[in-house]
Amino acid sequence: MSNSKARWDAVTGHSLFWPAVALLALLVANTIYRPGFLTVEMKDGHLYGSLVDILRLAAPLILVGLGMTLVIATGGIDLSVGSMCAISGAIACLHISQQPDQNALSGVLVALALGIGLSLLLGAWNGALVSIIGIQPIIATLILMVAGRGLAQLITEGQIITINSEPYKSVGVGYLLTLPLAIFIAAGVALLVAAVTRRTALGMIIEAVGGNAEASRLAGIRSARITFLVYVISAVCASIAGFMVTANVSSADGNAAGLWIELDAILAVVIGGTSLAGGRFSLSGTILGALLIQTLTTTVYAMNISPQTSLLFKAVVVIIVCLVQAPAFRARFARRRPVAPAAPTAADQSKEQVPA
Amino acid sequence: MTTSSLTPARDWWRIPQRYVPVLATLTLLLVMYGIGVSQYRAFSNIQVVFNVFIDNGFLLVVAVGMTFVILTGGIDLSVGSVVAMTAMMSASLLRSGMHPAAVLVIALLVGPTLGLLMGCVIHFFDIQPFIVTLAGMFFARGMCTFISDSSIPITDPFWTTMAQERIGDPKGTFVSTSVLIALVVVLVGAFVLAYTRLGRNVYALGGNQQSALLMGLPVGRTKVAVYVISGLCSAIGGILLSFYTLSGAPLIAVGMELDVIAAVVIGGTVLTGGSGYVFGTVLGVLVLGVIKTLITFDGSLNSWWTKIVIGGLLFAFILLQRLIGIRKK
Amino acid sequence: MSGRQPVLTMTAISKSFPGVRALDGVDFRLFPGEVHALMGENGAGKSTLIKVLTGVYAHDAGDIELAGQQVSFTGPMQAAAAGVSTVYQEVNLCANLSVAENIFIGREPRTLGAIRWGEMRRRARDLLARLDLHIDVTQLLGTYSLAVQQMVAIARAIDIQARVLILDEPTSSLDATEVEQLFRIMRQLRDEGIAIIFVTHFLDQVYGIADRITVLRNGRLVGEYPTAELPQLALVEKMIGKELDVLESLDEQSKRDLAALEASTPFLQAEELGRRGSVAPFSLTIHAGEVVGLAGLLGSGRTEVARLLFGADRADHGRTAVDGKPASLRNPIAAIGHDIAFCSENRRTEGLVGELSVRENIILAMQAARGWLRPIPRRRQDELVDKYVKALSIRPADPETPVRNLSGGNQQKVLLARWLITEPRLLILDEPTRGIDVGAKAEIQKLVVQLSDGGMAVLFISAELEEVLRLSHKIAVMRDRQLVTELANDHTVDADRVMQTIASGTRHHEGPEVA
Amino acid sequence: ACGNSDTGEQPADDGKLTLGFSQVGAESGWRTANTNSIKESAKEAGIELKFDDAQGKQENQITAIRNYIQQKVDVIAFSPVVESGWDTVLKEAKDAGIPVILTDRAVDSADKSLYKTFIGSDFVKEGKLSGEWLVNETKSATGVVNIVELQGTTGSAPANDRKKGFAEAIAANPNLKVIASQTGDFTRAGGKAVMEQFLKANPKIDVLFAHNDDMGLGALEAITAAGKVPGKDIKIITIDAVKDGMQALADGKFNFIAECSPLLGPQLMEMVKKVKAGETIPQRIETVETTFTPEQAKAALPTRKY
Ligand SMILES: Nc1ncnc2c1ncn2[C@@H]1O[C@H](COP(=O)(O)OP(=O)(O)OP(=O)(O)O)[C@@H](O)[C@H]1O
Ligand SMILES: Nc1ncnc2c1ncn2[C@@H]1O[C@H](COP(=O)(O)OP(=O)(O)OP(=O)(O)O)[C@@H](O)[C@H]1O
Ligand SMILES: [Mg+2]
Ligand SMILES: [Mg+2]
Repeated sequence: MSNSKARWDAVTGHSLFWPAVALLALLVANTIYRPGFLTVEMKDGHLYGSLVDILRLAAPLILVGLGMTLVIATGGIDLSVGSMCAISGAIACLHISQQPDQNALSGVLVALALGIGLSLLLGAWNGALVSIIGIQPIIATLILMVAGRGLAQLITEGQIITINSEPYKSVGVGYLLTLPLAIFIAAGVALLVAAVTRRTALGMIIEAVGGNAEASRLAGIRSARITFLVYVISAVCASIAGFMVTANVSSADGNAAGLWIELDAILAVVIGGTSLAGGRFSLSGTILGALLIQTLTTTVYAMNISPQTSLLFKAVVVIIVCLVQAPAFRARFARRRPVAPAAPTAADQSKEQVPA
Repeated sequence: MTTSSLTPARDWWRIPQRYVPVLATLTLLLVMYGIGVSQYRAFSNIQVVFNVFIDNGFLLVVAVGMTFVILTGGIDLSVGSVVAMTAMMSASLLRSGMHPAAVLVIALLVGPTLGLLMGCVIHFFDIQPFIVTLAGMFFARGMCTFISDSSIPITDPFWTTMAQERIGDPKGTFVSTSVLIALVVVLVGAFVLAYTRLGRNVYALGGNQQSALLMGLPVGRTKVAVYVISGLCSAIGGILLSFYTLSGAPLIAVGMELDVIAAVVIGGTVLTGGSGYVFGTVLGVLVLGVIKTLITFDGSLNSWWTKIVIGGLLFAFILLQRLIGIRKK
Repeated sequence: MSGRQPVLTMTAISKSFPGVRALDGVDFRLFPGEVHALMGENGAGKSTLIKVLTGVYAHDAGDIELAGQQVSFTGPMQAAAAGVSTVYQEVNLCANLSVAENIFIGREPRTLGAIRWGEMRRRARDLLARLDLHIDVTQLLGTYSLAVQQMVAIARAIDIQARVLILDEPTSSLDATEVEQLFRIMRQLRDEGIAIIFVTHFLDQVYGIADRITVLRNGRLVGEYPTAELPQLALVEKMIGKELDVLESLDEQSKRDLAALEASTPFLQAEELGRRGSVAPFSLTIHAGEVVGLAGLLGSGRTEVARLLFGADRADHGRTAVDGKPASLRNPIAAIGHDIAFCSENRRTEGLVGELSVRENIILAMQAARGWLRPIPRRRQDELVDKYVKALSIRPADPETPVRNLSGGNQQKVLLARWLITEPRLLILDEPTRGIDVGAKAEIQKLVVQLSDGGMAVLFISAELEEVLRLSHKIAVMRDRQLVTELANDHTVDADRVMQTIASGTRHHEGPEVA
Repeated sequence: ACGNSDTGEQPADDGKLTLGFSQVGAESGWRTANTNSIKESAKEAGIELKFDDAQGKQENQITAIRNYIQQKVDVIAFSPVVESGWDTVLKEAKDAGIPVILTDRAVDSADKSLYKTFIGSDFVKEGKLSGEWLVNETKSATGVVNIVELQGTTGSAPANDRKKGFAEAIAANPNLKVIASQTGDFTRAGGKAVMEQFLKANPKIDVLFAHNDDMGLGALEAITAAGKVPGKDIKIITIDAVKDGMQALADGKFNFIAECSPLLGPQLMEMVKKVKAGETIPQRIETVETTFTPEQAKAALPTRKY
């Protein structure tokens, strides 16, 4: 009895439990509104349905979120990811649009390489501003957030570059084994990032730098290099996301591509349980967070919530998710129920933040 | 050998280290203004400076509130939306024929109330301010479109006088009432931070929250208070904006929170909290204003170059500020 | 005394943290006009008991009665209002505020709500003068050393009109003179009828000032004794729960032949190394297998010497050589590359990463040296960590607890373990025994001897002169940020002689501003 | 600081007309075409142009107008970000004796003397034209015609007006029913994402009305992916007539576009000169605009400028 309660506590105490519950709740709400929401059917050899859409549309957000997670873990933040998406998408589409044969794989590969190359450069720029010059991350990346949109529009000359390239398009809407290719790309990058951080010591070192930069320096960690690195990783993730976003509609819109994705990404990271103060990070949490946010957006469309109230709806869901996730909130709530007198009180919980 | 040579470095001109960022900003601002004057003849007109204040009065007010929040190590993303919501509400209440005094009172209450709610959630449930205020931002923006999805003009005579009153020589140099209100808010903000317990608690909280708690400071109250203050400043900012535009529009002040945060940080306040001054924030707002003015005076940039140049100027500014700061260290 | 009413009674206090029972039915009584020492090993629950009392933690069970009234504070603010003034373990002040403000924040002198800065500064200066500390109170607290910060914290606490004054290890970073100042004031306050709870690991201090002693062990009350009735040895036994032999055996420690050591090529040579504004150029050689002690008063610049040798601060003067070959120690990485390790005195801000687990904190330096691409295999991590958790008896022994949840002393051990696993050739220990209980302290001292016997060079900094004397082959004496002399630690040297060397020169308490 | 110091000279001395123009932003291809048209025609007309991009913010536009007043330009023109809130600054311009011309979007000032004229299109009319075409098209239809609507950015004037005009027009036929209406933010990605869900939620969609071409183009992809034939299974009506949209129309994927022409430049310059010369001009000048069916699109496409 008490054993099962302990297990229950362990499960509900897990940082991913409540976001997962929220995600399920949204899906259930959708299903109630429209029973067909969950159906996935076969169409032209692909799976087709809202769930697949959510996964496909969440892919760029997951990518950006992964990079953002690492940046946030070092105690930084990267506001420029949205512009980065736009830039890499724009340069790739520009290159493809100049090809005589837009369907040639070589041209597309060069385009992708161009986009990633440029993002490496821009990521290095961000990294240098933060780690070498020592500018506060939010301002350092704000520069590129503003100027980057300009850069993207400079590349597209303010127009929407429409392309007609099957290979490129497949990055956004292609299918592999009946599932959207974008999902595989996002999953691949996620696995790669997870491997690089968790199979090596990078993850721990990032957490150390984010947790206490001075202590890390005195332990012999090259914190500046690590900080630099995470901004580069973030930029690359954003650029891949940029390919997806532009491939999704086969056109590069320097203005709209990736607009406000930075806020969604940060939201995803935080919902996933990574603290904005830096330190411990959770990649799986971020992925879950991204799925939750995309589901929320899709829900607005699927339930046809009027545009006038959709933001209110979003605000309410976000706050509810954050509340149930917060241990302090649950503790307060738990105290209301007369059952477990032994459960620590809310005041108790919040006070435990103070170390010895 | 005297011990003085070994004491923590103090420069011969004796500027305490903590004022250096602000002074660096001030110097650079003056340099930037000088460049403007040397490049564009009309720039030297004093009205240009007044216009910077007129056009950024509401930004200034909101930035003062944000300074409080950032000093505690928090952040308030909801300000832009709260400004818009306040303007929207005032406009719609005025349209419905409510007395302007009543409208003012209501408008000034809503922002702080939202701030209070957000502050309580942040404090009691220990949720990160970024997220809570992001939700607040969605909420307030949602309220805007909920109130009306198109802009509402204000024709109320009180509002109109406040908007169009020119203080000074109406034909020559003048400022608007908003500028005066903004300056009052700045002074009050600076006073509260420097001379009241609340203000000092704000610094303590930003320095080290655990210590502040152990020192017996009212951590929770202070934390909630800064969001209320920020909400109040946003509300005042919203009213100033409604004076400024004589309307409420659902999409106004989008992205303003970033401008405000940038202004505060450029003014030398550290985002992790604990150090910074309202005066710095004023400078930060002026920097942004002068950049904007420089670009319109130039008038030859196309849309995307405008953004790139804004980014570039911001970069140059921050870089120089940083370099001066390091040298003086 | 028993005839009087206790000002504070805590009965059957229990407090659990996830996985740890920090307090288990502890009773505690405090009478007015007494200094009551709260003793126990690291992690015994002393700080927790204090935090329960002041409402930082809510207790799971038990009652607290203050002056006959049942109380349950929701936080230090309430506690202070009720007359309980506390200096918590580790300095808990705001580095970004001025010294004066740190003393008065929350109770600033005001007129019509506006703070009177001038008056506040004046009062702060006066107050610190009582502690014989003459510093510029307008400077930010963070620009001062830990010791000064500790004094400021004490000043803050004693200025509050309190019934109960709690001092949790206030003396751990103070030197003898400072401690004497503090004791003088404590006696004065006691005579005014204030009840004082005093936590320390220095037994001498306990016997120097405490009237009564309460001993905790593993979160449980062992007993409450009048100091006079509890001999030192009995106290130690009560604290650690077994008989103590290590302490004595150390004194037998043979002083090795210094001449032989000195004849070999030095491991590290520093010539005219210095840094403007922090320490005057000094020369120092350290040989393999040698323990060099750094003695000096608070603020004499010992920490600065250590930081320069480790590259934590960059020297702007002089040269360094390792194994006789010039080597630049411009940053920690370079120093670590030359097998130098540094345990900072400031473990919370410069040592540990609070959020990370004990295991991760221990392997951090080793991992950093290998680079992130070559992770230490998990099995090897566990072996290493287990070994040192056992060797240093780190408690709780679960390597996966976040280090921030450990008691102060155990955190120090984690930091030590971090550097020991890197098997350095020179280990710089800045106050390694600060905040460590008697048993563990002896263990660490033994360890230092072992390590140096094994050929490791050690630079040992401690505020406790006995410790320095006991362990070092050579003692470098610092005064006013200058290395004034080096003494070979032979039988001619004793505490008095070192003290004299330190003191032969006026003692300055210069703050950043010329007084 | 920003180079081009020559433009800093006080205008009006060289006898050349100076026009200060504040653009909304560069939020769409349409807007860029609009900007280009103004720049080119200013050059052709020999008018010196001071251009400012307000990046979608009314505050920036007001700042720009104030600065134009300081610089004593001859004429100020701008495309207001929102309709209301211009009285104060326009009054300042009037006091300084600088005439103001509005382009593309109107303002709702009660005092019409604050500006000389308005050049631009009528968003309500665009919506209406779209709706009227649909009413005409479905005259013979029996049974309900299900319409889905992709709105522009919530709260923006074009979105509000087009929605209004369309709703007014289709009220003529009770069979026409808007079953879902959602914002796609004027972007292709938005249009696509929303349309995907529309398609899943509503088994029978007959008509799509998108507030601009871009959303329509995005929706097109969603429709194709759902295995339906755009233009046939689902009729598509959009507004703007940018090149990609016209192409889709010519290809038969769209069925109808109401033009919203960005080429205001020549008209604007003409008015600037007239205003300066003191001629009286009409309070409202509508841009020459038309509507396109697939056939018309095919014919017009080769000569489209944008
Ligand atoms: N916030 C916390 N979360 C979890 N465990 C804690 C926390 N604070 C203290 N503990 C645990 O409670 C026990 C008692 O710690 P406490 O700090 O009271 O020891 P102490 O007697 O003060 O030791 P020291 O002499 O080292 O300061 C330790 O095992 C410690 O790990
Ligand atoms: N008594 C004091 N008066 C004024 N300033 C002091 C005093 N003690 C230390 N300081 C400050 O501390 C710094 C030097 O202290 P440092 O930590 O180097 O000394 P230390 O010998 O290592 O002392 P500790 O015993 O604290 O380790 C200087 O920056 C100085 O400003
Ligand atoms: Mg303790
Ligand atoms: Mg020291």
